[in-house]
Amino acid sequence: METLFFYLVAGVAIVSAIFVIKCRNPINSALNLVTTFLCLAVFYVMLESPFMAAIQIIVYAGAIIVLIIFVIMLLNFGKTIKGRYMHGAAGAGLLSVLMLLVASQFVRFGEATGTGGEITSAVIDEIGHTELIGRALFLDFVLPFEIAGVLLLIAILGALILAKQKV
Amino acid sequence: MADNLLSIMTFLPLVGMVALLFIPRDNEAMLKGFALAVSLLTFLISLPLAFDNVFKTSGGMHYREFYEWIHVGEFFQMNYNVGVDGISLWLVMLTTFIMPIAILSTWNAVKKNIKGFMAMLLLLQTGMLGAFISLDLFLFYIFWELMLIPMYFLIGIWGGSNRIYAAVKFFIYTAVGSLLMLVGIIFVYYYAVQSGSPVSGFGVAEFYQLDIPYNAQFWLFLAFGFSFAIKVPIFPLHTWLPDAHTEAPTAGSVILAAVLLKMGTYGYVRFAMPLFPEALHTFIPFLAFLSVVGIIYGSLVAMMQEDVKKLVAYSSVAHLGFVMLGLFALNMQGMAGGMIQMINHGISTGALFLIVGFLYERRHTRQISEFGGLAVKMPVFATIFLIITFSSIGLPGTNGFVGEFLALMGAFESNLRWFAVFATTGVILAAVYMLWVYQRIMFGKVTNPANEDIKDLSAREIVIMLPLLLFVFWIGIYPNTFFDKMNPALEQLIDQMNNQVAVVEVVQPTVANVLENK
Amino acid sequence: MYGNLWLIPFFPLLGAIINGLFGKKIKNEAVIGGIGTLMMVLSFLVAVQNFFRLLGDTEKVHEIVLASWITVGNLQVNWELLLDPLSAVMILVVTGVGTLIHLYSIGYMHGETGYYRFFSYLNLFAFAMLMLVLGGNALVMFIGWEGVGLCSYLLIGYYYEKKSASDAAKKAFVVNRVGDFGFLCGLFILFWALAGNGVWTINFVEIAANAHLLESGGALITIVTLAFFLGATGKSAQIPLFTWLPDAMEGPTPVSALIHAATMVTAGVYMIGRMNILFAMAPSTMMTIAIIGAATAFLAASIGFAQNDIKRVLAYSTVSQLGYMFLAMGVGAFSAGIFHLMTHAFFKACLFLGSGSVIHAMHHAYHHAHLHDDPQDMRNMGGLRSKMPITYWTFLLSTIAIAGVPLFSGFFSKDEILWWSFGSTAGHPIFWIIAVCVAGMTAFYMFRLVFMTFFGAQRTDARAKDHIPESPWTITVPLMILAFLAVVGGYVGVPKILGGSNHFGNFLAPVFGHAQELHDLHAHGSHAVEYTLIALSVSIALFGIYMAWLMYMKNPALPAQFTARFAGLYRFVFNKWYIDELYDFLFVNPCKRFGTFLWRIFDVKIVDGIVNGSAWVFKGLGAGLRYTQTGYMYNYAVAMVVGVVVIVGFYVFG
Amino acid sequence: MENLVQEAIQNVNLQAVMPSLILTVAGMALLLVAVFSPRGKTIHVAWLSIASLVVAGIVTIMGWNDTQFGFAGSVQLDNFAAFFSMICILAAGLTILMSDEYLKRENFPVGEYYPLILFTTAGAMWMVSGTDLITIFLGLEVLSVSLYVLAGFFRDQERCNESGLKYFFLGAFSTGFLLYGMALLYGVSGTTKIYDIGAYVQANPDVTMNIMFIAGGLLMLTGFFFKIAAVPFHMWTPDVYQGAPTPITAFMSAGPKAAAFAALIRVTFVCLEGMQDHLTTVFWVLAVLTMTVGNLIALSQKDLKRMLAYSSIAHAGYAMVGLVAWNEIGMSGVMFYMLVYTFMNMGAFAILILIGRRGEENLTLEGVSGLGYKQPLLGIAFCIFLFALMGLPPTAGFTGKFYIFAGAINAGFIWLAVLGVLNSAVSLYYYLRIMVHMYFKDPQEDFSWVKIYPATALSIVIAVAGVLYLGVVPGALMQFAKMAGF
Amino acid sequence: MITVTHYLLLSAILFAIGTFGVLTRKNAIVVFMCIEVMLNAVNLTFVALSRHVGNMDGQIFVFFVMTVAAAEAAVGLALIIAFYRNKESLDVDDFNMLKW
Repeated sequence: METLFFYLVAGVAIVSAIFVIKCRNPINSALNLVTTFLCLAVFYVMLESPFMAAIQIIVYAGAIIVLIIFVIMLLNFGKTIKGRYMHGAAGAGLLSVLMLLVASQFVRFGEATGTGGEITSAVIDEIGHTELIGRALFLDFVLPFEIAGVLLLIAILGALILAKQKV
Repeated sequence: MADNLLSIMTFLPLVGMVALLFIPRDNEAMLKGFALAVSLLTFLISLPLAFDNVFKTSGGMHYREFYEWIHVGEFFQMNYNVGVDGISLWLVMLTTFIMPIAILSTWNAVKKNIKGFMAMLLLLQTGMLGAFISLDLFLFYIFWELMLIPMYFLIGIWGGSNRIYAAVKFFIYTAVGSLLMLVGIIFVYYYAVQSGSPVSGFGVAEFYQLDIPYNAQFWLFLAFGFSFAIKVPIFPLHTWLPDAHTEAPTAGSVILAAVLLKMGTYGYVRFAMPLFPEALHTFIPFLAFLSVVGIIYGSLVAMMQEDVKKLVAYSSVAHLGFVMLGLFALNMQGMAGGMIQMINHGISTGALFLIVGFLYERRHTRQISEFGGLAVKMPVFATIFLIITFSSIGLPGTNGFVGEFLALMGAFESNLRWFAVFATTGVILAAVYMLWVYQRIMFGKVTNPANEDIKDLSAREIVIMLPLLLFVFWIGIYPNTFFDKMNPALEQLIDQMNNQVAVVEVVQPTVANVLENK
Repeated sequence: MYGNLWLIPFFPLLGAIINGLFGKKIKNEAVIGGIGTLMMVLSFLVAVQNFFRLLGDTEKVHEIVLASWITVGNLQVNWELLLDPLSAVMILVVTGVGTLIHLYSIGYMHGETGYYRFFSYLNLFAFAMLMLVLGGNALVMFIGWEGVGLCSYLLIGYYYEKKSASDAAKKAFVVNRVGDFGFLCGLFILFWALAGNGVWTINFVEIAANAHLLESGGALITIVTLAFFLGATGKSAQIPLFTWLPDAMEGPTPVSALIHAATMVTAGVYMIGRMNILFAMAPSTMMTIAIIGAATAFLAASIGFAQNDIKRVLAYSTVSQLGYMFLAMGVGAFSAGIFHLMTHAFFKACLFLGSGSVIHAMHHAYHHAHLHDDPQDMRNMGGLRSKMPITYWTFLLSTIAIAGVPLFSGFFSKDEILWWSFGSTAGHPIFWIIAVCVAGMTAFYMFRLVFMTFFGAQRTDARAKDHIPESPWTITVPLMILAFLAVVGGYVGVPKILGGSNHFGNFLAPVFGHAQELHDLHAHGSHAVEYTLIALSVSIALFGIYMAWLMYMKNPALPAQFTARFAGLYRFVFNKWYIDELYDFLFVNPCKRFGTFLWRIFDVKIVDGIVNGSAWVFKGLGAGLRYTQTGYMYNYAVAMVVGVVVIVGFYVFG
Repeated sequence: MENLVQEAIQNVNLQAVMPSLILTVAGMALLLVAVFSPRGKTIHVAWLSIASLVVAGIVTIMGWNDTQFGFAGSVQLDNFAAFFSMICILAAGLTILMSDEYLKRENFPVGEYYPLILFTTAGAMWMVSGTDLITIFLGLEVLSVSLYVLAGFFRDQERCNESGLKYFFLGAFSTGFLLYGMALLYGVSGTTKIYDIGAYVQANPDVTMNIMFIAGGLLMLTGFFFKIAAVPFHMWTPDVYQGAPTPITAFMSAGPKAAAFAALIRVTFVCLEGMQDHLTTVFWVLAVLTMTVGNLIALSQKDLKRMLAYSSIAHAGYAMVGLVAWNEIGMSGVMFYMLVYTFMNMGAFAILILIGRRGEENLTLEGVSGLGYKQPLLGIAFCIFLFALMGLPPTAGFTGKFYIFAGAINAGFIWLAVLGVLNSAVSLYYYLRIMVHMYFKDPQEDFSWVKIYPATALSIVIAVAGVLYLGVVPGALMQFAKMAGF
Repeated sequence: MITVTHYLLLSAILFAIGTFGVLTRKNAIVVFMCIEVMLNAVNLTFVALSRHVGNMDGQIFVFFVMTVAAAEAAVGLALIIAFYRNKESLDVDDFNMLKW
């Protein structure tokens, strides 16, 4: 049952990802992208990480895609989709397949040995995923958290400077 | 003063150069005068060396100076470690002696940017002196490379029509060699360190004591020898020389011929040969062969030149062939001959370049065909030219003879006998090309109208040539002045090269691993 | 005791320096010439003094060390002079003849531009020559050896505005250099060989003392001596290096007399004499020397037949006479060789000076008549006997002397050589035969010269013929003195068989005796044989004279018919056997072509081509790689992915 | 709940992030200053940011030799970090010095520019001091994002947009690989703290056989290779360097590159030590490729900025030689070289700023013909930098190269060293060509537009001083580099 | 039973697809989206591994990756806009002024 579900969602994710590339129109690509994101959110849920699923939807589907679509609209995409919209598909495809081969190789024959952490499903059920995240975030990863803040500041600043119409 | 005379002598030109930069560039007389004064002062400072009899008694290093310079824990250490012995002594003297002459020779030759020109000359002098007195390989390398920079500009800015090509070629060609040598230098150092031998920085004195296994020596000698061979230059690495010489301004050519080429031969004597004696014995036949080829080849090519300066340039290839042959004889006669021949070449060929310079200043051409019959117009010039010509041919009584004679005699004594026989034919060829060019330039009737009102040498020019003539005869008639101080050092060197018998290295330092599978 | 020996070379050197530096200022010819001659006179006096001192001395070999020169390791070379009978004779000849020729030059060179230059060079030459003969070791000798070469270069090229002159000068020096190559090689090998036996020296006396260390007749000593002999051939114009001497006649006549007849060209002979011990040890070398000598004598004489230039005839006769001397050396008749060297110096100098006087006169005449005929061509002369009697008589006497007419100096010296070449242990009758033929030829062409110049109808241009003067005293006095010597000079060495007691030979015995008895080199044979030989040689000489008289006095048409008959042979001889052309073809041109090839093709194209080529390759690579940088972002991405795939894949699958 | 707060507070150790903290705070403050300062008046912002840099520098130096851990092991301010921080501060300082007049000339004087540089520097510091993959990653991103902005700073200049975009896309793309690698490493070791990863590898060595570990390490390194512009991850460099504002180009070539090297060294020597055999080979090949490609392509360049871009690729190659050595000398060599490179390369770019016209169309070889005569001092300075870049004594370039090659040779990589020196021989040609045009050709134009901006001139003077000082008496700083190794 | 390997494979596939898109698409915005796909693939890896490993670090990492993604989105799109203003184009082929 779960297996079936996994394959189903995985299929959807992959197909929509392919369509991101396939679609001539950026809007459609964006919508397909949303689908992919949602599938991933589903997987996060399956991986007992509801908080991740949540921010996946909020940040990606909610923020980034919206931003993208805004931009597309802003730059009235109409004239940007004439003519060929892809190039070197053959070579790039071959390359990607090769990479996939390499990846599958180390995924299949390498093993993730770092197991044995104390956060088991039981622990998650007991404490709750969000709190665990919170603890980790504020106990161990305070500094990255702060840095992330700076990063966002820079992003805003950059967007401001670059996209401002006139100085 | 006396205890750091060498440093004062070496860095005075550098200081002078810096001071020179503050002289307004339009005040040409002052610029020239100042540069000349600095070089003369340097010469005066260096004079005590020549008169110091300590060199007659001991062949070791004197006027030592030793300061710690770069010490990075166990990583590496370099020291400011200088001194002179009977070998470097005369080359130092040659340098300080040639420099004022070179500066004086450019009095009217150089028109544009005299300030830069003089500055470059002074910088060059510091580089040359430093290279001769360095006893620390790292220090030596610094000065060695330092010489490239001013020479590059001298050729490139004040050179002839094809100067850019010549300058870049000179720079890169010589740099390639020295960079390989750098690898060799570092290798030797870590070899010494890792094999637990005592070292003081990159001091050669300690490196002499190393027992480097043969295969390592082989590659090291290759690295060092290649770099020096380019500088000498040994056939077939000589092609940068004609270009550089032809394009360089007179002073540049003079210094290039008189001193810079000696860097290569000196490098062999001081570093390549005593550091890697076993490999040396492998390479000697090869190098001797190349030297002999250089002698004959250089002479034949020189014979057919149409440009006087190119001719002189190729003749230096031949002359330095004698030097190398003498050195590789590895006996007193040969090495002393080689050493004295270095000085001779400095004087004779330097003088020849000056002479070409005189002609060029008057006629702005170096084509032999442009001249002819000058002997009538300029008798003094003719006389001086003749004397220099014969000193370059190696006429007994002039300096050239002593050097060639001893070098060849040494070669005959050593097992290079057959090379020496062929080298001796160079004696004939030298006469052929020198006399031929002399005939074409000086003899005959004045055919080219441009030579009709050509002027004889001015007082300045004669003053330039006189000291050179003095030494032409001095070395020719009483060379013992120089041998007295040279011999102890040479004896020590030869002993030390012979004492280094092959010792099987027990612990193989990691640096040498790479050579194992060679 | 011989402390003032150094003065002998010193005076000429002084003269050379004075004239060289200040001659230009002095201007006054009398002063310049005076200084030059005076210096020679002084050194002659010193030479005479030392000579007699040596005569009276029991100890015959004296070395005087002036200063150290080169001290390197075991090699110790000094500035040292060596006075022994041999060098004593030589210094007498050199200074004596030299003085006369200096005196002669004062008049002869009158009015030449660079008068001071001439005397300076001439003095310098004297200095070098004296160093050569007095040199106590091979190196000092070599200084003189090359020094005379230098001076001959300078003096031949004295009229350097003439292409032919400067060419001749260059040729002379270069050919000499070829010889020097031999000399040096010999010296080096000798030094090495002795050093191998623990003797580090190039001092003549020590060499002589230690020569026994080397295997007599061995390959080594043969090579050494052959090398030295090569040097000798260069200096003394023997086959194969004789071609420079005739060209050397471009120089002023006194030069030809001093350098190319009396002194320098005999240096080779002297050198062999100096090293006689070594040569005596190498019989095969001796044989070679004898053969070369004989061959040269014959070759040169034959060429002498056909020359019309008065000086060239003399030049070839010189070569031929030198051949004689070498023949003498080769058969071990060292003292005879030196003896002939001396007598030859007298009469040949006289002949040259005489010809000079003639040329001088002719030149004067032509100059006076504003003609540009060749003053040296005998075909323009004739009948000068009446015009210039002194010249004529002196010339005649010397000619008789060289022709080997009995009771004249040439007779004694030449005859001794002939006798040795026949009877010496190292000799062979064939040598004698050749030598005798040469004697006849010599007599023939010398008298041909005399007849064409002084006798017969005056062929000089009518406008000029009345202006041919006798030369001034500075010219005639030396002529007379030399003529006198040419006549009596032989009496110092009258052989026993002719009732003399060969003083000359005995005097030189300390030098040569040792080697001669060591390797028993002596002429043997009965008096009868000797007498017959003398008779034969004399008669042949007279026959030669007769032929000359026949062809050039009795019916001057003969030569024309003769040349017409043997046109080919004549041309061959006239063109000096095409030796020069041969050398050009064999050595000179190939060298030039090879040099050009090395430069234009090998050096520029190949050696430098590789250098520039490598630079070009790198640039090319750069220019190519540059286009990987397409500017298209996704290409860059591709590159990255490829990098990742390769790097990771390599280890993941590896 | 309380104890959690206590724990959280205990974890905090501001000492460990003081320099970057200073810069960040200063940056934010200066943003406000910039906002409230009139248009075009940015000079005071520049000086204030320099001041903050100086303070940060002082703090860093004061922290020398006393290592600070903090934030539960996600950051560690040790000598190593301090040394590289100083390099970044230096680079930032020089950049700011040479920026102000430049911005005015290019007619885009925007005050936010300086805070961005400060943030970049702070990011670089987090990168060099981070001991947690997350910190390193975030530092890297701070660095990159602000550099994207700076590279595309002149929004109305096409080449700026282009360089910004290329940098952005390729940067983000490489980030993907970097993250993938980190993910794998995390999966293999179960932690993101690099010292724990190192410990884990120590504990069970067989992990080095685990291809997931190997792949993870390599993928992560490719991310850093991208930043240091190692072939084949170098291709963004020429375009971005050419298009970006020159001071930013200078900065990119020095500060971020140094930071990337620092992070590279740290992760390599801390958690990937087990992969030495593999990595040595990888570094070997990449070093040779990088040197060679960089030098060869530079040979055929006419545009000076682009030429220097390629040369910076080549120099990255030299620096990698130090990594191949895999010993202390090599590591310290890299540090020293980065310092040296900061001086010489930024100096060279500063010169380009001065001799450039508005829009910098003239920065070609022909553009500098005869410069040496019209602007003697600039000429001399430029020559010094070029000789340094060639690696000729008595300049710092030589001592730096020496240090690195010494490391390689000490470890027995003779042939690598030989290839290295041969490469620098090749590189001579294009550096010489610049001088050929400056001195051996006659002036085409009078360079009347060249004004010696005081601040930029100051930066040049500093650079010259540094190059000569490190060239003649490098002992002291070599010693520091030695102490900074771990 | 779904193991971590499944997730890793899935993310590998997504990663490859993303790469393919970056390499092939001309439209700058779509290229950007493809990069997002890649990042998401990595995120999936992180979460899967973090569950497999049994600690939170991985998910924290994802958290930050999302932040970064957001930041990059802002800056990147701003750059695209600026470029578009100058060149009236979103085609990656059109930014190759700088080459060779």
